Formats: sequence, C-alpha cells, structure tokens
Amino acid sequence: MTLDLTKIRADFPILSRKVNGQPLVYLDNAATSQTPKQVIDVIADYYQRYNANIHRGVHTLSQEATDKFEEARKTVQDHFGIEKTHEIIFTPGTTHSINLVAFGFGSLLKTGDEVIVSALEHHANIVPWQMMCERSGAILRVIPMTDAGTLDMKAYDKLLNDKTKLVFVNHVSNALGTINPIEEIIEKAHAIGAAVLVDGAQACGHIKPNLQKLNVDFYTVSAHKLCGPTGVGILYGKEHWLKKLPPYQGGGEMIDEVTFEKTTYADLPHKFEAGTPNICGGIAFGAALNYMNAVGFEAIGAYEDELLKNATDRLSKIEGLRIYGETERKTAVISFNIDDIHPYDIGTLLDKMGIAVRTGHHCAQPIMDYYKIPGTVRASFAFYNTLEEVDQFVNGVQKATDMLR
Amino acid sequence: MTLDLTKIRADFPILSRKVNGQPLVYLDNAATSQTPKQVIDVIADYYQRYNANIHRGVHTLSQEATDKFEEARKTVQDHFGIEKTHEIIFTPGTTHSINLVAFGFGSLLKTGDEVIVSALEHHANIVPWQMMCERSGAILRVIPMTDAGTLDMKAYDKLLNDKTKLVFVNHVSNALGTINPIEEIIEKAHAIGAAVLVDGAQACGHIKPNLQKLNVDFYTVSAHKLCGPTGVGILYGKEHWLKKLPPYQGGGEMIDEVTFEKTTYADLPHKFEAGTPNICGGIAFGAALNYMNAVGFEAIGAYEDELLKNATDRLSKIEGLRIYGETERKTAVISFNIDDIHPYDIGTLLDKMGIAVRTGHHCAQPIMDYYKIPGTVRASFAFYNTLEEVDQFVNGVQKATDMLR
Amino acid sequence: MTVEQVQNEIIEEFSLFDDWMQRYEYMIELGKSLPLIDTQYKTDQNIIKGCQSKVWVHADMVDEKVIFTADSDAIITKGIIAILIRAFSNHSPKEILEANTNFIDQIGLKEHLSPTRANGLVSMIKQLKLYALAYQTQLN
Amino acid sequence: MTVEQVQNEIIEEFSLFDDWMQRYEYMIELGKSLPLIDTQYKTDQNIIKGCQSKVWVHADMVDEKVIFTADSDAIITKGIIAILIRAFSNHSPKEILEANTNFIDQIGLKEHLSPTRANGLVSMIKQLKLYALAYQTQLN
Ligand SMILES: Cc1ncc(COP(=O)(O)O)c(C=O)c1O
Ligand SMILES: Cc1ncc(COP(=O)(O)O)c(C=O)c1O
Repeated sequence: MTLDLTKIRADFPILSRKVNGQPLVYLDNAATSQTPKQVIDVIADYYQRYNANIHRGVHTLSQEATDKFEEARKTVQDHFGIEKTHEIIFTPGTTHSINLVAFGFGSLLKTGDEVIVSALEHHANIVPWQMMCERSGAILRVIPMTDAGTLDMKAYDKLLNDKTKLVFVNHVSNALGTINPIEEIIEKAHAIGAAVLVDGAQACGHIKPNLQKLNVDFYTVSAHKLCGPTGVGILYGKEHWLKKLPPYQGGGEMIDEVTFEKTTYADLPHKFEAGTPNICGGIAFGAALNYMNAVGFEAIGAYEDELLKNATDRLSKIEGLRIYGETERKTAVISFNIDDIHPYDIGTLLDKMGIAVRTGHHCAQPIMDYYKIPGTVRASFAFYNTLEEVDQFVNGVQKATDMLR
Repeated sequence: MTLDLTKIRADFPILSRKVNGQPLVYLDNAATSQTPKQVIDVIADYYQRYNANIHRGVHTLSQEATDKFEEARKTVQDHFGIEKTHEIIFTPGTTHSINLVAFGFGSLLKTGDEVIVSALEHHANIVPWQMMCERSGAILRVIPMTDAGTLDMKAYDKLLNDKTKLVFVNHVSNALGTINPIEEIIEKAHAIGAAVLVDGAQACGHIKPNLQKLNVDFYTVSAHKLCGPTGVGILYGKEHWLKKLPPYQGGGEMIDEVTFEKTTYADLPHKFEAGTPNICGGIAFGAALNYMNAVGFEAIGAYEDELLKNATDRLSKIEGLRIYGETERKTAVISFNIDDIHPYDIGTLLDKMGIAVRTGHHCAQPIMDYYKIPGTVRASFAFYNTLEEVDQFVNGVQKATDMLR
Repeated sequence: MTVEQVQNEIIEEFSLFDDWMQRYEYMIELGKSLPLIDTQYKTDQNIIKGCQSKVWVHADMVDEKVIFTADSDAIITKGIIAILIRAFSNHSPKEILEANTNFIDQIGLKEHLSPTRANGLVSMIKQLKLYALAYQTQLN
Repeated sequence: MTVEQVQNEIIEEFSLFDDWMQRYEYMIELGKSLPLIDTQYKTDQNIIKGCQSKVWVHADMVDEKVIFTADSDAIITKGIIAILIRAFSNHSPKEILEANTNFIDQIGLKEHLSPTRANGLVSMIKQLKLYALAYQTQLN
C-alpha cells in the first residue's frame, strides 16, 4: 500500500506551477489543501450539464442536481460512518457548523452551566462559545495545555462536574498538529452526561474517523481541507441533538409552513439548511471524498508519517530551531521558530524560493500566548508532497536562517 | 444595443443540452441562472493555478488568491455603486446575509419596536425576522398586497410611525416578478428614521441598481442568480450600520485579539467574514458581474422586456389561464395557473417536452395564501432565452392543457 | 383475478404505447376514473407525504378483502395511484402483502417519473401495504 | 542632499544587484543599521498597521527638519523602513510632503514585496507624510 506519487501529483495541476521562478513546494496544506483534476472536472461538469436549484423542482435538471447533491450526502455518510443520512447538515464550512451549534446551545443552557474548551483550539472553536456564554450565562472552562503541546488530561478530569453540559475540542490542532485523545474526552464527558463537539476541520485530510464508533455528538468538517472546494462543509449531529437544537437561520427550504402569524419548521436535515446551499460545492465535496478514498487513508496516514519524521529529524539539526508540538500522536504539521528570528522573515524568504509555508498565530492565539511567542512558521504536509520537497524545505530554512542571522 | 443571441448562447454550454430527448428550454432562471464558460473557466483556473487560503498568508499563492478575492470585492463595489469597499461583506448567499442583519437587530431592538415586512416576500425575508421578533419582542407589521400583485402603498404610509425601526422588502418578488417601488419605500422610511433592507436576490440578474443613489441601508445578493456560482453572495451595509451591528458568527479572520477572557473584533469587512470564505466563489462572482456587464444591463433589460411581453401576450390567449402579477413594472417572470389544473401536472408535462419551469409556492406562501392557491407554474426568463423558446413554451403549455383538460 | 394477473394486464396495456405522451395520456385517463375516496376520509391523517401534490388514501375491508379509495389534487398523481389501486384493491391482506411490485418497473413508470414522483410512488406502495398489514393483524 | 538625490542614490545602489537574493540580503543589512526609535516612543499609538510584523515610527523636529526613527520586530520590515527613512529623514516638512515616491517602483521594491508588505509600505509612506504634515502645520 504505497502511494504512486508520480500519478498522484499529475492529478493536481497546481503542483506543476512555478513561484518566483522556482517549482512550487506547497506546504500550507493545513490552511487549505489542493484540488485534483477529478474534483475540478466534477465542478465544471455541474455547471456545463445540470446546474439547477434543488429540492421541490419538477424539471429534469433540478432532479439531477438534487440526486447528485443527495448522493454526496450519502458519500459523506459512508465516509464518516454516520448512522442516518439526515444527521448530516451541509454548511458553508466548519466555522458555520460550530456557530450553528453554539447558537442553539445559547437557548438550551442557563446561567451557571459549564462548558469546557481546550487550550489547543482554533478561534473558530473558541469565539462562538464565548458569544454563546455571554448570551446564556454559561461559564467557559479551559483544559490547559502542556509544554509538549498536548492537553493536560488530569486537569480535564478535574474540570468535569455535574454542571458541565458540553465539551468542545478539536480532533487535531491546526497550529501544532497534535492529535487529541478525543475517544477519552468523549467517554468521560458522556459519563457525566455532557455532550461533545469535535472540530474535525484539521483532522479529516489525514484521518478517516468513524463517527458512530466515536460516539461523538457533533463533528464538523470543511471540504477545502480535504481536496474539496471552498465554501462548503458539514455539521454532523446525533439525531436527538439536532432535533433539540432550535433552527439557526431562517429562509427557504427550512420551513414547513409560513404565515405571518406562525411558521413551522421542516424535518432534518432541511431545518438547518436554509436557502440555496452550495449545490456544486456539496457535489464536489463528495467527489473529493471519493478521490481521497481511492488513494486510501491508511496509505495516506503512513506516508505522511514518513514525511513528518523525515522533516522533523532533519529540521531539528538546524541550530536554534525549536519545534512546538512534540508528541508522538500528531499529523504532518511542523510549527517552529529559530532563535528570535521573526517567523514572517523566514516565511518571506522561503516564498522567494518557491516554498509556501504559513507564518503567524494560525488563528490560535491562546497557544501563542502560552509559549509567549508572536507566532510560528508552520509547514504542513499532504500526501502529494514528496521527500524531495522535504529536502528543499529544510535547505530553504537553513538558507533563510543564514541570511537572517 | 441589441444582443447577439447566437454568441451569447454559445457561452452557456448547458443550453445545448437535451432533456427527455428534446432541446432544453430553461425557464427556471428565477431559481438559479446558468453559468457562462467565462465563469466556469475562472473557477477551474483558480483551482489549477492559485488555490490558497487568503489574508495573512505570506506566500505567493495566498497573495494571489487574496488579490483576486479583493479585486472581486472591488468589482462588486463598482457594479453596485458602493461608496466604501469595506461596506461589502462576502457571505454564502442572500439567506445568510438577511440572517446576519436580523440577528444583529435582535440585540438593537426592544419590546414594542416595530418592523415592517411586505406581503410579497420570499421566506428568506420573512422567517429570520420572525425569529428576530421572538428574541427582541419587536412587532412585525405587514404591507398588504393587491390583486395585481403589487404593494398597497397607502397601507404602507399608515404603517409607518415613530416606533418603526426597520423596513425590509424585496426589490423584485421572486414569485410574481413585481418590481417594488423601493425608492419610495426607502425615502418614506428614512423620513421617520427607520432603516431599510432591500433583498436584491431576484433583481440583480436583470437590473443594475446604484446603491449609493438608492440610499438603501442594507442590500443582499446571491451570485447564483446572476450567472455566478452557488454558495456565495454579498451583504451590502452602510458603514455606520455595519459598525453598530454586533458580530454574527465567531471564528478566524473576524477577530483582532483572542484570549479566553476577552476577545476583540476586527474591522470591517472582516468582522462579518468569520472563517474561510468561499474564496473561489467570490472570485467567480466577480467574473459573473464582468460577464453580465460586458453583455450590458440596459440591453438585457430591454430584451427581457420583449421576451416578457411576447410570452404574456401569447400565453394570455390560452383559455382559462390566469397570470398572477399584472403590473407594468415587472421582470421577465410569468406566474400562472390554468383553471383548476394543478401546477405540478403542467410542470411535469412541460418537462417531458424539455421545458424547465418551476411549480409550487416558490418559497412565498403568503402570496399563495392571498390568492388562495396551492401554487403556480412559474416561467422565468433570462437574456439568453430566445423568442423561439417562448414559442416552444407557449405551445407546450397549450399541449399540456389539452392533455389535462 | 390474482394481483399478478391484474399486474400483467396493466403491463400489457402500457406496452401498447410507444411514446411517453401516450403513456401520460393514459395515466391521466386512469386518474379520471380513480375510485374516489369518501370526503370524510380526506383528512390530514390520510395524506401521503413526498409529493408536491397531495394524496389521500383510505382502505376498507369488505368480505376479508381490502378496498382502496384515493384522491389527489394533481391528475397525474391520481393516475399513478389509480394504477396501484387497480393492482392491489379487492384482494386479501395476505395477497397484498405478498405481492411483488416489479410491474412498476416493467411498465416503465418509474423511469418516466421524476425522482420526486418516484419517491411518492414508493411512499404510496408502502402506505397500501401498511393498510394491508393492519387488516391482516385484525384477521389473525 | 535633496530627497531626490538620496532617492537616486538608493536606486543606484539597488541597480547593482541582479537577483532578489542579493536585494534581500542588502535590505536585511539596512535593517540592522536602522536608526532605532527610543523605547519610550515604542507605544501602541506609534504602531503602523497593515503588516504581520509590527512597525513603530517616531518623528522629531530639529532645526525645522524632521528626523525619523523606527523599529520593527521583523528584520526585512526593518530594512524597508530603513530605506524610507534614509530617503525622507532630515528634510524639511515641505520637502517631505512634496517628495515623489516613484523611487520605490524604480528599485523594484514593490514588485518584489508580497502585496501584504507592499500595503505595509504604502501605510509607512503615508505615516511619514502625516508626520511631516503635522510639523508643517506647526511651522505655519
Ligand atoms: C426574493 C428572494 N429572496 C431571497 C432568496 C434566497 O436566496 P438564496 O437561496 O440564494 O439564499 C431568493 C431565492 O430564491 C429570492 O428569490
Ligand atoms: C482546527 C480548525 N478549526 C476550524 C477551522 C476553520 O475552518 P473554516 O475556516 O473552513 O471554517 C480551521 C481552519 O483553519 C481549523 O484548522
């Protein structure tokens, strides 16, 4: 089960492009992944052949588009091992998915209830809950992190109590790559009757979770992080939770009957899919899952581990370089700084060499505050990266460092 | 300024497709418009050449994607005659845009305040306000409609009073095609100090409004209604309003500083653009506006009027046919019923002849309730439709009617 | 006639048409001849969901045979339910429960229906069988 | 030297480099020689927005000439502001206000900067001119 890199790379047109005269080395996959031609073709095919508004349409195009969109929902269901199709809500992305749940809990919680967040979160999994706590009077508790960039699970045990209603944590930290022990987090939360939302945005390009086995209450995904298009994602929610949550946005599709006096809401999943969804996006999301499954998540995982190990070993040899996030359980993300060189300087020089990394706080300021740094340089790998690219990257970092020192 | 239909139709690959063995006659443009290859190419080009997450990225791809996305914002600004670039918020579509504003007003209004909606609205411009009224205690008042499918403006005058805080009305009714007198509505609302939101979803494929001249406070658009992609739209808001409204969704991009104790929000437009936006969608939206402007909105308007007049005249000759929405000021939409034949039956038979129309309540149940009908057959035209298609459509309706009677 | 015999009869009738137009004309005709439901049974409870149009179905048992009546506000939908009723009505609950529904495919009905209508069709068959099941239980 | 003469000097220096690497090396060098801002002026109020890195700029007037000092936490940004300060510092407010900023394009700085940095550059120039304007008003 090894990957045919030549074949895979040929699927991604962007990988053969040049940047500043150099072949592109794209190591910003945690921000957004690249899109294979199989998915681009599905998008073009949609607009060329059966673009139409879905549901309730009597004509053929509308029926075809509806079928394909609902087929994509089935693909999502199969991929994530979801029990019921209508437990899948198509959304514009993870941020929207989390806000939908946070908004709903705003009316389910009351003053004094407690919710638990982890210190390793992306702002998308912090700010909506802060807003929710402000509205509901619930209290936000934080699972602290350790120097290694992992969660302090003993502290988690202590935070849980009979006032805890909800725990939200990401599956994988986007800033550090840490894979959080979500199985344990879920089990312990359930033991005291709290629900758990797992933000899977950063995990899903690398790991194929089975949501039924995980027994998670909510799970969120953005298609653009797993070879899919921008502007679409999903919220998974257990049926009984989705029934309990109030509707989030009002509009077409999500209603049963509308009069000015009283409006009744539609069944799941429509209750949470107000308005025209990203129809083409949903269909292309399905195509992206099919593509990645054809490559195979086991092979992807093994190969990315190899890239990570190789890059970590070689990068560590650079004098003054510190990697943030040093656990065995991590995805292929390396966040680092070199002495007190500003990450932005390294990023700028790497870009001149055709190497794309991200610099800054990665929308995870609390982690930066913990380490007392303004940001890091983050290289994040995907299955279409190569060991030669690791070479170029490490050499690039060395060269930039030499210039900046 | 006449349109070169042969050239235009060649731009739309889908128009040469067959449905049920017949050439497609697409008359469901009010639900979603078709996409020219110029826009499809922009989408493919994005994924093939410069797909990357935007803002804050130091590398070239990210910079290119950011530039293109912000260029699209400028295109929107020019097209709609908007004063300040940051008054434009990219959203997943009109439904989201309206919900954003309704959510915000939920905390600005108080019990007893009044808001005015029109009887001609799409559910997207009703349900969010009902939800808002429930939260804030504000009262919903309705401008009634007339038999001709227009607004009763005398009644509007009477509804306005010093408790009125907000008026929301669509520019064009999607169910009937009525162009509402928004200039007058805005002026009168402003005279008593109320703000106005105009839902432009249905207007923008046909009319090019100048928002600064209109002096409207909020305006909403969905790209998929004007030759753009699904999953993207805008909210326009006057700067002082957007500053006053609280943030809607929490997440990346929309923050200035995040700590677990306190979060401060970013400047406009980012305050309302939480998370990764539909980057490709925004860029393609810009391309769609460029395409339509190259065709020319004056020519589009004149030509669509001709299609409408022709279709109306000929359709009216069918015995027992009643058109809903009989005003001079309407876009090329014909909503009708024939005797008590169910719209669904006509839609089904037309589809068999390759003709795509929409049947049902068109997400505007209050209008159907007014006429005491379950729904209508709606044919909605675009500038790429032809007089021959009007022929086929009218003949199709006659044939279906003969079969069903 | 057994359920199967009626079904074969319907298949034969439909095989005479060579275009969709004639099929639809025939369905419309069938719709007009549908054994109409008594207005008292046209309740919300008897509505079958899954169509843009409304369908009401009612079942009675007479001499241990289930008698279906129905109505719809759309004529083509009426035609579809008329075909089903012709096949299933006036048979014992057991026969109805055991009846094959392949004939639907054989008359090309499903492929000529839009998916929405095809879903409606599936709901309708389900509903007829549910009625049969209820009466079957009653008989046991 | 007039502002223009300094600018020509800078253009000449940059024309000696034939690849971006050398240009960046030179900018880094310039960054290290930047006339540093006094810590007391490194306030939030003196920060220029628009970059991932922070830039502080301070202006004093000595003998009717504006003296700029600055700092940044990123060295390349420091290099950029160093170039600007070299061109504008130690001139009268009027000269600064009237100064052309074309030299930026001529040294290929803008095209070699990422748009974020180029925006930062524009903000920096604006800020320097704003200081000059303030002192100009003071002189009038
Ligand atoms: C008048 C009007 N308002 C709002 C909407 C909702 O737009 P969207 O579904 O793109 O959010 C529509 C689209 O059908 C519309 O016609
Ligand atoms: C862990 C995590 N959560 C949430 C998000 C937000 O996802 P999106 O921007 O697609 O809504 C991201 C993306 O950066 C992420 O990495």
